[in-house]
Amino acid sequence: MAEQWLKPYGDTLDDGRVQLSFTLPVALDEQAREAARQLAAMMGLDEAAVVHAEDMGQGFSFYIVYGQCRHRVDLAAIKVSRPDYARLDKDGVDRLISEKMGRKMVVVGACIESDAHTVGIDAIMNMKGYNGHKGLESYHQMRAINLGAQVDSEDLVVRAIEEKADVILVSQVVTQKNIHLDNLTRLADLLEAEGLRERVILIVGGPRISHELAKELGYDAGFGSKTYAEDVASFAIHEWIKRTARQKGVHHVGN
Amino acid sequence: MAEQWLKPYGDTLDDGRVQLSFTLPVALDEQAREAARQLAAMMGLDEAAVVHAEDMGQGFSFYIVYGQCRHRVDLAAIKVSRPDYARLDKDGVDRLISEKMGRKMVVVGACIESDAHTVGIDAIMNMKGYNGHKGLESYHQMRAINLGAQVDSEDLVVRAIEEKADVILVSQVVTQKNIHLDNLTRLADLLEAEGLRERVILIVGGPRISHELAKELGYDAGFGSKTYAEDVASFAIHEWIKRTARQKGVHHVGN
Amino acid sequence: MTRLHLDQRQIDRARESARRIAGAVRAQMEPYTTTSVERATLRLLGVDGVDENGVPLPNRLVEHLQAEDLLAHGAAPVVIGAMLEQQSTVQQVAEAVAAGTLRLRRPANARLVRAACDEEAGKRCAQIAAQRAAREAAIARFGEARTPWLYVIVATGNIHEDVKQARAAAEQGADIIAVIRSTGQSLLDYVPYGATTEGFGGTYATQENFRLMRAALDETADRVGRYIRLTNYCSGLCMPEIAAMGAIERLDMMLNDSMYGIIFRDINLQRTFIDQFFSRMVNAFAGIIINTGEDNYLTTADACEAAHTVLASQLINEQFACLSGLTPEQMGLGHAFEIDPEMTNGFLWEVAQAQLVRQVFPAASLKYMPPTRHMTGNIFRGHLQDALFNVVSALTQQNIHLLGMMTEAIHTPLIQDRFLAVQNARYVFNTLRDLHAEVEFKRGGQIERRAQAVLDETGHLLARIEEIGLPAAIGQGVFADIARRPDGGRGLDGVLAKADDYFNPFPRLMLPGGH
Amino acid sequence: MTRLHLDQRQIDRARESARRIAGAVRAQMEPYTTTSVERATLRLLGVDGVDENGVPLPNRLVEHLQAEDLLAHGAAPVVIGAMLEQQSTVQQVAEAVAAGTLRLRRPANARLVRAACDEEAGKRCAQIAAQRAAREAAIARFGEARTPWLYVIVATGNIHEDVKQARAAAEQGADIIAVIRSTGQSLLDYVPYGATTEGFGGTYATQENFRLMRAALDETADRVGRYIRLTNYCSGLCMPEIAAMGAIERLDMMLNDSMYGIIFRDINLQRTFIDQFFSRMVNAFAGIIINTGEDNYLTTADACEAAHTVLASQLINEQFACLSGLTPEQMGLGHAFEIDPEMTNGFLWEVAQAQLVRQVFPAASLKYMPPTRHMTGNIFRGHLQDALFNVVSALTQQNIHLLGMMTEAIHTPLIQDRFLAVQNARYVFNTLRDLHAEVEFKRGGQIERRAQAVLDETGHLLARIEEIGLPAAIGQGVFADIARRPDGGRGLDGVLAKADDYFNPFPRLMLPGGH
Ligand code: B12
Ligand code: B12
Ligand SMILES: Cc1ncc(COP(=O)(O)O)c(C=O)c1O
Ligand SMILES: Cc1ncc(COP(=O)(O)O)c(C=O)c1O
Repeated sequence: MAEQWLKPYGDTLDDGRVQLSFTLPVALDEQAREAARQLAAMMGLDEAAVVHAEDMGQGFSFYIVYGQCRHRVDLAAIKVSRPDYARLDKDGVDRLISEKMGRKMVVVGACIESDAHTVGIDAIMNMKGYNGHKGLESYHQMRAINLGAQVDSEDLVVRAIEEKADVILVSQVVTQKNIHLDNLTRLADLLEAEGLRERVILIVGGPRISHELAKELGYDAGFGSKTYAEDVASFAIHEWIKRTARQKGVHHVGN
Repeated sequence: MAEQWLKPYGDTLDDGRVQLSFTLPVALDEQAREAARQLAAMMGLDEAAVVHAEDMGQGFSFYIVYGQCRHRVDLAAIKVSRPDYARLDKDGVDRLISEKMGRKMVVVGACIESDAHTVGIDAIMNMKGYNGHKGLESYHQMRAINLGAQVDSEDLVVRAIEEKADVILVSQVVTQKNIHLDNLTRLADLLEAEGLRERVILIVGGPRISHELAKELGYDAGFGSKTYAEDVASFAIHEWIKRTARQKGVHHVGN
Repeated sequence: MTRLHLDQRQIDRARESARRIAGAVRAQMEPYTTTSVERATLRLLGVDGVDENGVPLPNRLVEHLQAEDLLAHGAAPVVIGAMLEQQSTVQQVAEAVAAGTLRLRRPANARLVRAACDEEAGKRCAQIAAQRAAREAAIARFGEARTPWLYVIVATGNIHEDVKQARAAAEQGADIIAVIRSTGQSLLDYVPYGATTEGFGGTYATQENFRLMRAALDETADRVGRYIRLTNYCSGLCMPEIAAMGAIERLDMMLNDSMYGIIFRDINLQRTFIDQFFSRMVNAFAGIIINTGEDNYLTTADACEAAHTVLASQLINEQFACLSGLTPEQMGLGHAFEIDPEMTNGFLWEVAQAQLVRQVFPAASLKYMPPTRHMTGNIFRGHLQDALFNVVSALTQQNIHLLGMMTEAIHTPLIQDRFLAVQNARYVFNTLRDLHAEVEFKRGGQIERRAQAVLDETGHLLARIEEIGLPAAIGQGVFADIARRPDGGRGLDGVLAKADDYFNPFPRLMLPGGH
Repeated sequence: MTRLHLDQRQIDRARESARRIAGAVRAQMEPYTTTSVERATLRLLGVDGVDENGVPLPNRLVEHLQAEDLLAHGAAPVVIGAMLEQQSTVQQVAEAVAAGTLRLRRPANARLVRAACDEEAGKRCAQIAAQRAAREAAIARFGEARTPWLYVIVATGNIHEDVKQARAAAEQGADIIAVIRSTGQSLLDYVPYGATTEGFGGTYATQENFRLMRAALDETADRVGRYIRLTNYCSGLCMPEIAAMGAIERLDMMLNDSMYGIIFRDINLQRTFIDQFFSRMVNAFAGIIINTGEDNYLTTADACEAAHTVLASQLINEQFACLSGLTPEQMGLGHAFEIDPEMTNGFLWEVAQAQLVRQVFPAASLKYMPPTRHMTGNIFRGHLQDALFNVVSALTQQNIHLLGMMTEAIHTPLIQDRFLAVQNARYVFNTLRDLHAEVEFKRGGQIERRAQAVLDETGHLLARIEEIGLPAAIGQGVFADIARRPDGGRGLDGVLAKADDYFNPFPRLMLPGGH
């Protein structure tokens, strides 16, 4: 594929203009101002200019910098990993489920551990849905169970076993100090321990969640902002079909 | 001097948090978004997160990124060059001039070439001054001649000769496409050619002018934003004293 | 003052409904106490510290009393009884019980013990009264800040970083510092102990953290010449204990809602109603301004459709506050600027709501909350949403103004986010300082009609709630579209019926009427 | 509409003074023409192109006429005379003169030549009228955009980059695109030629650049379904020629002030007054909306102290505009939001001024300019200053709204600066769309009193100017604190007295009354 090198654009192609702001833990003076400029230079900004510098009190100072970024990326060389599935609408999903599974797909969801941000998971699961996109509860071929806020991973796992869940949906919104990583790893390990990991489709979502991150954490998919129920549903059923196919394959070899 | 390493500060020492925004000359899609993230990474930002991405139409897209800057600077190692002089007030300057020069100091100023931004030079030279700091015209020991806007370098030089100027003040505000560098170099060369350079104290100012830049361009001093008449005046008389001392020195040796 | 033409009789009727609604709940809950109320009582009496496993002594004591079937009589008389017998302090009694060297039992001479309770409690109340007086003296010395007061949060998770950032914010112009609590503390049935440096999305509320921040702010106040108010969260399973801690450490404000825990933390309804009464009584006595949480409704419900639920809830919160002895000035009734920025004329509806609330509660210290749910990663637009929020606050003369952060959708505030937020508010408040006195709303205009419509709906809603009772209404999810059952949620196990001889010295000492 | 109570008689008196002030100047200048007026006349007649040294043919021709002492008779008759003799076109005459193969002289048959002038000029006027009709048709097709119209500038220095950015801005919601001129073009006594890619602080105004941008915007208009107006600078030493070019290439607006050149570019006073009359006549005929430059006063004078000079100047500009046949709708009278953001209640004074101007010129297409001089490197605060500017514009119903850029103090706009500025204005205008109809200003309040005070001062100032005459007043530096002498400044050498038989076909064809 032909290379396509990209640089930031201000008012002329490849001028590399970028805006930057940050705080330095030192009171404002000429030295500090120059330090800010040098930091910008280290970041690869030519003609870095500190256009605003202000003391914040208590030995802090704030800087706004404009400069011309030296770096460039080749757009053609960029690969983004995203959950692969054909996006179906509600009816499409329902049809595919009844056709391939011949039963309702069971989905258990929760906002785990200390996280109480249910609006996101509710947007995906509840009847009402989000921005006019109905939630999973409204899918005829799904049994969607939303456990809500601050659910301990243990309770989620227990419930998933009880309900014979095909899919587990987890929401993580609070990411401060990377608490979401601990929570998500904890849940994955629990499922491993219960020998459930292979049997369920494990999906995580949240405004700071990327598919890439989800994969790293051993999840089957990750969904970020602006996700709708049909995205999750479409992925889930496609993933289920793939797996059963694979398992069948294994089976044959087995015989 | 003890090292003093600095990193940007978000909410914890050395967390390196910075905010970044820029435009890419490509329509918004997953690839472009990832390109933005990678650019931030190249700039040395760990955990770079594209928190906002928006299409701008016409094949442009806008990005806001937060990340943790890996770079750091040693504050103790930073030297800033600034015009060296003891800042006197109006009367102090007047006293020093009459004492050392025994005559009025002649100052000719202008906003040269295509630049019509006189507010800056007026703030320095005109009676009224700026922010309650009276301008050079109000100094009893100075003859301040402000030629105003868009003065050709030639005319400025001619006038400087006529008036036997001790000091030339130049203002440059428009810096687009670095036009100010051309203008300032041109003036310096003219003065060289006229054999005037050594005889006058050459000072430039403007919001984007630094002392460092001025030195590079062969000027005696450069002044940026928030300069007042007394800064320029103080520098001018100190510089004059230094020079005459030097010349006397030379003289002696000569005999 | 800019005024809308509203029907005062309609407002009075709504308030009357709310009074009866709150009264009914109060009557229902009167026969009960809770483990947290009893722990708070012990803290007020001076019990503090943790055992070798880090379990707070108030918890150890109350567990012991439960085990011994004594709690229904009230923790105070039993413990004070033991104190008299042992000739020791309440703290020594607590330590002995924790060490397992002392087993409590019903005190012999009830009358004598009650007198001792009153005396002990009286001493503690005097200390709290002294803190209150100290606050008033400081404010008198510096002069009260001009409203709207700038309220900022710190939430680094580390009390020492919090202190730095709070100091800087105060220097920049903040009037109020709120230390956001760590995610999930509200569900802990005990209060963590000591200075803490590890929290998520916030910093643990501990008495030591309160003390550290209080000292830092008093010190800063002297430098900046303004009294800096300190705020924390008097909510969750330990609501009454936090109130006790705050009263002792001279906090100035507490987020302290009568229903927030039920709705947003799925804490049991009875537990919450009992706890909120006691905690508010303590706050009232300590001169603390409470903040209610109606703003939260709009994070799950739509700000336009649910506008009347906010006003209805404020009226209910007001009446619960009266029952606990809070004065109007101590009522930081909450509301928020949460209408979709894409909505045409959304700004008009925000003005209508803010002005309506202002006129319905003329003496209250209204707390106005910034846009949150419609904030996005676009910090530049976010900074503008916050600016218009600031405009409405100044125009409608709100009192407690929580600063919006342009990074609301991204992370808890970085120091520069807060810095720029303070600049935003100071610029707006200064450049249109007297605007509120300059503009009038068109009679019968869209703004006035909107306000009247919301008031109508509020009246109807309260009438309905009065009919079925508040618990049933909450069961129907009238607030925040979230439904809770009276016997559901966390902490019901901490609710117990009082015995006939139940005794607690504090209501008599703290409530205006003495009960 | 939100209204202030003002004394209409006071307004009428001020307007009368302005009418007499402008009339007097007009009478003084009537006997003169200028090299630029004559060059514009030639351009209108079809002369275009440059010689081998890149000197525009209109300049070559006029220089020739000056050398031959013929210019005082008017360029039109002499050149048209030659055209008849040579049986050629005006362009061919120009080329022959430039090549040195033709020497012009006084035409023999004056009557015949004048008839030919009228005929030639008539044809050209028909073309301009057709452009005007095309504009009106397009606007009728798309429907007129809601005011305030979003006006953005592009200033890359390279017309091709300008086109890209203009397209993007239009897609984002801009209604008007202004191509800022390169620094210093206003002092060139000729108009550069062809497409240009090198400018400083702006892009050269050339007919080819006009054409390229016009085509791009017409094309974009079809995609976005809005007619996009194009603006340039009809000012400086070539004011009349730029008017001619703009009329031919269907520009929609022109910055075209009666005094800006004198005050801010030190262009000779007589030269400017003569040129502005002719150029405005052309703009009027072409249906172009002019923009005046009172905003500039506030870049050197203080916005509070000099408020009345802005209104006085607007009234004078209005009267000069009338003399050139411009209708009120074509008068984009300029003013600006330039009060120090640190000033307490500054916002109130901005509202007072904007509303005052709105009421004094109810039918004008007011042009409201954003904060510039008090913008700093703090882009976050700058974005807020622009937001409050947007609020005032919507509240006082301005028409042409020049978008403020948060990077005003730093650089000419980057594409993202403009993008965020458009978002800022669209957000504000949409969320408080009907606010202007909802609020009223307190009678006798601070805002009203401020407006009345400014109106008073304006009346006194105009009375004084009328007494001493406008030139003398400018000599005293009443506007922008800048003083200019009548015989000072650049371009006086281009002013010459008309001969008795001076003839120019255009005034008769373009002025409503025919003169
Ligand atoms: C509403 C809200 C609240 C409400 C929550 C009410 C509720 N029932 O959910 C209340 C007021 C209770 C609250 C409290 C707190 N909050 Co809060 N809150 C927000 C707010 C304003 C909006 C979040 C929201 O509802 N977004 C709308 C939904 C629809 O978007 P979404 O969550 O991204 O979901 C979409 C996608 O992510 C995806 N998705 C999400 N989950 C899932 C799951 C699956 C399986 C899939 C497929 C997809 C998916 O699909 C959804 C639809 O497209 C944000 C700020 C903001 N503007 O984002 C802060 C914010 C999230 N809160 C924050 C914090 C810190 C808190 C507190 C911890 C603060 C404190 N100490 O008090 C508390 C404690 C709560 C707790 N224990 O977790 C921070 C988090 C910072 C961080 N990154 O760590 C934020 C960013 C605010 C801030 N800047 O400080 N909060
Ligand atoms: C006022 C103004 C104008 C006025 C100027 C009126 C006048 N008589 O000066 C008018 C409206 C005429 C104007 C026109 C233009 N302007 Co202008 N203008 C500004 C504005 C808003 C303020 C400048 C100002 O007065 N600052 C106040 C003074 C006091 O500050 P200062 O200049 O920095 O001076 C201080 C120090 O720098 C120092 N100093 C300055 N000079 C000197 C000299 C000496 C010897 C010393 C010791 C110190 C010193 O001391 C001063 C006091 O502390 C700025 C934007 C901004 N907010 O900065 C744009 C700005 C400077 N203009 C700009 C442009 C591009 C133009 C135009 C070229 C645009 C166009 N194409 O039409 C035109 C053409 C003018 C020309 N030919 O040069 C750009 C420059 C971009 C760049 N960096 O290249 C700016 C930044 C706006 C923008 N973002 O586009 N402008
Ligand atoms: C009234 C009230 N209490 C408490 C909180 C804090 O939540 P938590 O109790 O989980 O700390 C909030 C959240 O903003 C609130 O509004
Ligand atoms: C009325 C008017 N004309 C012209 C200009 C542009 O200046 P110049 O004539 O130097 O291009 C301005 C500057 O904003 C203006 O306001």
